[in-house]
Amino acid sequence: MPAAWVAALIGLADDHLILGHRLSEWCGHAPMLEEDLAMPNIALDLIGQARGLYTYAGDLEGAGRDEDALAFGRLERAYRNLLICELPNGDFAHTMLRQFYFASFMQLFWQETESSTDVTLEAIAAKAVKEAQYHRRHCAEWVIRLGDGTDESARRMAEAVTLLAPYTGEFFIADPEAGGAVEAGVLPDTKALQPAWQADIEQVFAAAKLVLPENVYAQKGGRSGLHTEAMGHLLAQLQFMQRSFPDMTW
Amino acid sequence: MPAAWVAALIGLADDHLILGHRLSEWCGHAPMLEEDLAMPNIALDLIGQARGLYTYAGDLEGAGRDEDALAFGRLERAYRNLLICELPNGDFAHTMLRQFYFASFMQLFWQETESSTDVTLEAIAAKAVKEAQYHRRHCAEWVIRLGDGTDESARRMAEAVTLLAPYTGEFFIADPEAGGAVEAGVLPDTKALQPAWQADIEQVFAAAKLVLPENVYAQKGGRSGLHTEAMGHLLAQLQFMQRSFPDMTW
Amino acid sequence: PEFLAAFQARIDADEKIEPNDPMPAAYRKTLIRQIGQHAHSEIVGMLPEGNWITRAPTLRRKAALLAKVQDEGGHGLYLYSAAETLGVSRKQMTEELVSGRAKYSSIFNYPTQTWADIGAIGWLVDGAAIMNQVPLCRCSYGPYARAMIRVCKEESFHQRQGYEIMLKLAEGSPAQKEMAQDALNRWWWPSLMMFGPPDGASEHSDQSTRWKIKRFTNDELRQKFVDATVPQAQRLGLSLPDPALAWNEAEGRYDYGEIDWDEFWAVVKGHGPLNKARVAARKKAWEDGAWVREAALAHAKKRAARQSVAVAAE
Amino acid sequence: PEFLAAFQARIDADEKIEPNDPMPAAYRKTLIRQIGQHAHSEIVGMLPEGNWITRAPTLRRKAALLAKVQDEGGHGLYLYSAAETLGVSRKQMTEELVSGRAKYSSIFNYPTQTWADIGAIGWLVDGAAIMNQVPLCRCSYGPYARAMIRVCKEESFHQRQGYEIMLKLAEGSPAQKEMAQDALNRWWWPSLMMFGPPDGASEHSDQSTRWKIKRFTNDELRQKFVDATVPQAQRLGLSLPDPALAWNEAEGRYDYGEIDWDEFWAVVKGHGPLNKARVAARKKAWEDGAWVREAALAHAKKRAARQSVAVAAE
Repeated sequence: MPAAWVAALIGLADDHLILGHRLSEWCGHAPMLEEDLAMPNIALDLIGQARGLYTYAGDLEGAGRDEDALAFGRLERAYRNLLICELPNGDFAHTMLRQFYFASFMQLFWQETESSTDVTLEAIAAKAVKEAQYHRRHCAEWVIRLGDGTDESARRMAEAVTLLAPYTGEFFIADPEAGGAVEAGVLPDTKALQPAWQADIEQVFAAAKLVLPENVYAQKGGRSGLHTEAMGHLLAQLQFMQRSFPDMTW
Repeated sequence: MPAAWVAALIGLADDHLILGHRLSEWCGHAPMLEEDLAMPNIALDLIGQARGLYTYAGDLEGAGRDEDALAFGRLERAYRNLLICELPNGDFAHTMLRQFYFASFMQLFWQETESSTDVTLEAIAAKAVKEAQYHRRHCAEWVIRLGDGTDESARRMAEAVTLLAPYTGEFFIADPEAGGAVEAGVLPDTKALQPAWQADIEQVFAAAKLVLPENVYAQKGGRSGLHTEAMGHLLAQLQFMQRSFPDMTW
Repeated sequence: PEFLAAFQARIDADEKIEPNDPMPAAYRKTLIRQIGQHAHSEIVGMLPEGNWITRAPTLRRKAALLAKVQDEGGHGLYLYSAAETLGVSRKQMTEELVSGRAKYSSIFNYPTQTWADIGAIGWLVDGAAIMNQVPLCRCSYGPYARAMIRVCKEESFHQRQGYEIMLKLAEGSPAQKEMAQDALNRWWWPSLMMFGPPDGASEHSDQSTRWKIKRFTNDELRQKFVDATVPQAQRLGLSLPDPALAWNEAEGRYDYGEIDWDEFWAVVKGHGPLNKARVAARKKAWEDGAWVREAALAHAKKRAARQSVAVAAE
Repeated sequence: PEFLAAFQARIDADEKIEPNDPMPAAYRKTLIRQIGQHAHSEIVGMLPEGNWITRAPTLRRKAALLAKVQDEGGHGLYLYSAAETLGVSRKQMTEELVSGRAKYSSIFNYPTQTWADIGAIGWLVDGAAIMNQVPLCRCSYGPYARAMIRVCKEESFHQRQGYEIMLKLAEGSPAQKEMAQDALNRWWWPSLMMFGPPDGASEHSDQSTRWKIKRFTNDELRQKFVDATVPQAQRLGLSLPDPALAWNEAEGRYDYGEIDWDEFWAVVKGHGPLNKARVAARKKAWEDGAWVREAALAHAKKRAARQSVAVAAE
């Protein structure tokens, strides 16, 4: 895999790190003990995936940056994650819907990547696809439960849909840094995943009695390092130790 | 003033920086526009006082640390502020009560310091005492308004009293780093300020129809750098730029 | 019609209209809308800069930023007061804002990502605001004109402060210079959009001009801003993100490239990066503060009642 | 009395008591209290370490910490289940915790101030917990004993992980070594307090010992812990904050200084640095999550109703 696509891998890794970080903020504060186990579990998978991707990106880049240099050592404008990953957690409905949107997308993404022409990515995908399937199922169940639960849970789920829908369009915008990687069969064409993703959302929303949002204006910018104001505060936490104690071993 | 008392000045400066920082978090989020002006105004005074104290401490220390090196360049365990200053803002009742407690104390503190044998501190006190008077009056009015307002505001004020009372005892514990400075007439004996402070609180609580807390167990540790868990998160924000871009001019 | 002519004659004679003066309903309505939007812009404008108060790099910068954001709140207060003289309450205006119905300057829907954004906002956004507001100091409506005089004085202080932040960055380390350039790249075009749609597409303008509420067209003001700002950028050693930018010797002004009006309209319609977040933040402050405002009112009533009892007993 | 004797005979014969076995009310009550406190300790124990998940210094450490805190939640779950076999519901126990009535291990009322605290907690707090818990693997109550076997296995993994964090710090830069020493200074005495009041002052012990719920006294366990931990500290090159600490050749154990029992009782009574914050955090999670639990229940009912309709229609 050519080093030209390193930035695309970093973007993918950033998605997983940043969303895993957000999810980990729930740890010890979940609505029930089972979710105090499930959410860190998902976060762990995401961080594991991020580690594999950063390490591979660092190797390809050949500039001596390891997973931690990439995860902790960049400025905000150099993080390339999709905006949906960095949004504050909101309530549990919001967190579960975001995770469902993302997992549904990643399940399709990793399925395609399982037949990548790049053997390392193929291997990462083979493990990640199973994890994404579990995440998708777990979160879809919550979307259904909350969408078709009480009046309050349905209202909160509907609010989450309104708030999050604008951030799903970015899944399907081709990463400019992945130019050529798609044609080379290394990374999937995310645009092509949209119909299957849409069908998955529709099916779950139908079971959840949720109304599909229409005429949504897609927010974008994450892949160009254009983040929301939440990102800087997240990074102040994430990078705290590495910034306060540079160049040490932990 | 001997350099031995530098740490005591730094502790005093930390009180003002950290409380000013907390107060500044309200900026743009106050319950009414008048308070969106008043709270930053108080925060500005506190940060101004911190600057004067840090600069003087740095001069006395003679190690080349300026106000910014002291404000931004230490690890959490080296910050010496009273715990009450770092507590999260809570609601408006909580913020106003904390500020009233602190301003009432500092008004007395600066009044005494106006006759310090140290001319620099005398000058700082002459300005600060007027500011503290204004802060005390502004916040006392809010304590009264909310304590004797609606049922909800009275309930919130009473909750704030319960939460904050344990943190007021630390005002009157002698700073071990100020040993000798009190005897030398440089800094006031905070223990001696307690009766006047208590009388002020009682008078305002009476007008606010608030019940004075009894048998309060005093929390302490700030002056030894033993902080609450809120402090690390505050510092991650406060120090973000200096940690991310060390040794630069802004 | 006679009244309208008389009113126009007063305007033409450069008389100031005052709150109790008779005025056409449309004049009142136009002013309420414009002053309200202006006030909302000051209030929403506290948020992007407020985002950096807790992370300012030095104590001096932290204090200056705090003071600046506070000034913006102050401007909001004068402007709401000016609008109140026209018969609309601050509460009504605030409710319009937090419901998402009221407009405010679209620029505040962009995020502040780095410290350099604080410099860029002061320099460019306050700079553009001054271009818009200086003519308003001579606006026909007295209270608005007087508020603007005070506001403009403070804004120009803010603009110098912003420029000075940029200057320090531009003179600083490569990382700082890059931060400054990046901020300029991101804020330049939105700043040009602050003057509103091109003259052909702008509503309200003609009548507002006759009433001396507006004294220059959007494009005229935009051109003044470009002409003033380009040399400032050059002094900073930063480049403007517009390949079409060039000095036009014949016209004695800078030519500049095509503005992305699609982006402009998208943000106006609520699709900017942070429109929802801005309104949500103001809504939260307003709703979370309701109990405080109610308590203040209840306390004032109790106190008044006690005083009247005390007076009656004398 | 006959029943009590028979019960004691079963205990003496090292038979395990199982949920449906007859048991004295006091035995049940003691176990409910102890298992409940133990479960609460696991749950509250997620908070101090959870405080560093978002700030862990490397991805490897972040993942390990996340996994550790998750394990603690898992322990809470087994333990609540074990308590439920005695007829008390998780909901009841949680309500006791969030109301502030239930006890949990006092050590979790101290703050985690630096990254080294994560190492110190793993090494010392989990180490002390293991000392307490290993004997519980042979506890007379079957479900508790079995839960403990699983818990102990994971705890000893956590303890090694904590020690390894300390080792890396102790081998690291001066700043890291200082951080490690400072954490040890702050956590040492509270760790010794984890074994509870000195034997003279401890309630419940005698009966618990007869029932084989407790197999060693507080002071015996504390001594074991000191003896195991002092050499570990030496290997780290760190010093223990106790000038009285010395090897007692005659007794073959370490003598240690006087524990500050005033501090111990103050924290037990709710005056530790973070008692109120810990209970408030759990209360907030519980109350904020109420709508989720209600929705899950409502959905399950709807689904069951739909299924029975479907079945009826067949």
